[in-house]
Amino acid sequence: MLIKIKYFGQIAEVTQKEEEQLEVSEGNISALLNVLHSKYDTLNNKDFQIAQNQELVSLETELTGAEIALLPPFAGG
Amino acid sequence: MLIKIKYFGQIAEVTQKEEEQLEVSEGNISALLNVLHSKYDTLNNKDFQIAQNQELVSLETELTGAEIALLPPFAGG
Amino acid sequence: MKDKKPMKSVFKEGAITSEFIGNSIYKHQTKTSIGAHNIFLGQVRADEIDGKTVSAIEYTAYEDMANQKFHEIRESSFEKFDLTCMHIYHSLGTVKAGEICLFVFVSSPRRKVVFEALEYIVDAIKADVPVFGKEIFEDESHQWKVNS
Amino acid sequence: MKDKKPMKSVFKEGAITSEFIGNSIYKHQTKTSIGAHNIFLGQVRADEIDGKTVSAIEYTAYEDMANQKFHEIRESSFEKFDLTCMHIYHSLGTVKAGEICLFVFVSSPRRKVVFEALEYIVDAIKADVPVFGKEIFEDESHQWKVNS
Repeated sequence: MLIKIKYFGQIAEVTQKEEEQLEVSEGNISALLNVLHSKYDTLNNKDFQIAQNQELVSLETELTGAEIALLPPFAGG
Repeated sequence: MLIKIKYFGQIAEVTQKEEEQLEVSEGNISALLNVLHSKYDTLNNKDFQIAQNQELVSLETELTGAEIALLPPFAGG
Repeated sequence: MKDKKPMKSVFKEGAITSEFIGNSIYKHQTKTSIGAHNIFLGQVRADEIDGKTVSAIEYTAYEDMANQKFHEIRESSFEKFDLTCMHIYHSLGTVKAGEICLFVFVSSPRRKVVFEALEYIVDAIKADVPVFGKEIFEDESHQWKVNS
Repeated sequence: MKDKKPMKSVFKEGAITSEFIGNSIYKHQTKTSIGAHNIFLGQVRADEIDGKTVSAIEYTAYEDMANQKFHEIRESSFEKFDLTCMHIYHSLGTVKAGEICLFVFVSSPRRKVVFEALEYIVDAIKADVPVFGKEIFEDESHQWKVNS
């Protein structure tokens, strides 16, 4: 399926882009992360959480096709 | 000794004045209060604390000749 | 950076305006070690009591003792909390319903500190400072306010 | 009296000015059931890190999710606390050292409520809202801010 992925803060510095569309097989977040780690090799040094459809999810969560976001540590306020 | 006494808020409504000088014998706050109660007969319905030299004192505190104030409940803020 | 002047009066005649508060915030923008401000504002409520509505509070104070108490609160706050600045203003005279009668402003590098300090200061003001409030009703009768 | 609009954006481009804050206070003076306001302001600190000084923070956010989180914080605050009003504004883009990047404003008839509510809200914003801060040093290098 085609998934829209958004990158923020220092993660966007690693990916050199703020978003992209990726064609991935069905599976869970962990599987998607494997794809991203092989695409961006400095990503594994970085601390981030993952949101799917604007909710934080775990590695075991199944991909739904909704928007994914890689969120570095929050710094609001 | 001659003591300056200040009245505030609803106490000043009872005494009809904001301050006065009274000649009183040596003694404690309680003795002074007896004088005031006989002078202002509605004073005993009222809730107040007493300050001597700007510090709250108890009935047993000795009069020093410093300024006395009758302070109704605080309502700051 | 500590803004710790001795014994200035905190009393202001009449209501404390939003312009005054805004300007006070503005003045702190040169203090770049501050990361968090916390502001408490006391506003006069149009309470309804036995069918009558409060239209204003008339504040009086035992001013010398009150300024002494404010000073003690200030000293103990700087001792207890890592504050960069602290300001207190309280109205005297008439403050109408909806207007502001108390403005307490604390600033610190960190946010935890300002929350603790502000509540401590406001509670101390309510408990320890000899300020008196005459609640004036719309029919010009009155009653005396008591802090709860 | 409850001022509970759904899902308005809390983001503002650039710093939040003291005039804006003063004006926001002014607008609450018609709400005469309010007795206590509590305001939190986050200000950008000129922190010194390894000999370099922060001159500004550049804020970005995952805006849709952030507005959703702000909305949830708003809903749960009105559920937990007896608030009359609540307003949150957060900067996006560049905010210089000394300028204000976060403005949280709660109002209630009673003071205890505003202290509890404000700390709850500010803590929730820091923990749950996807906002990112790039600390820009005077030499134009940068590092990424992390809330502690």
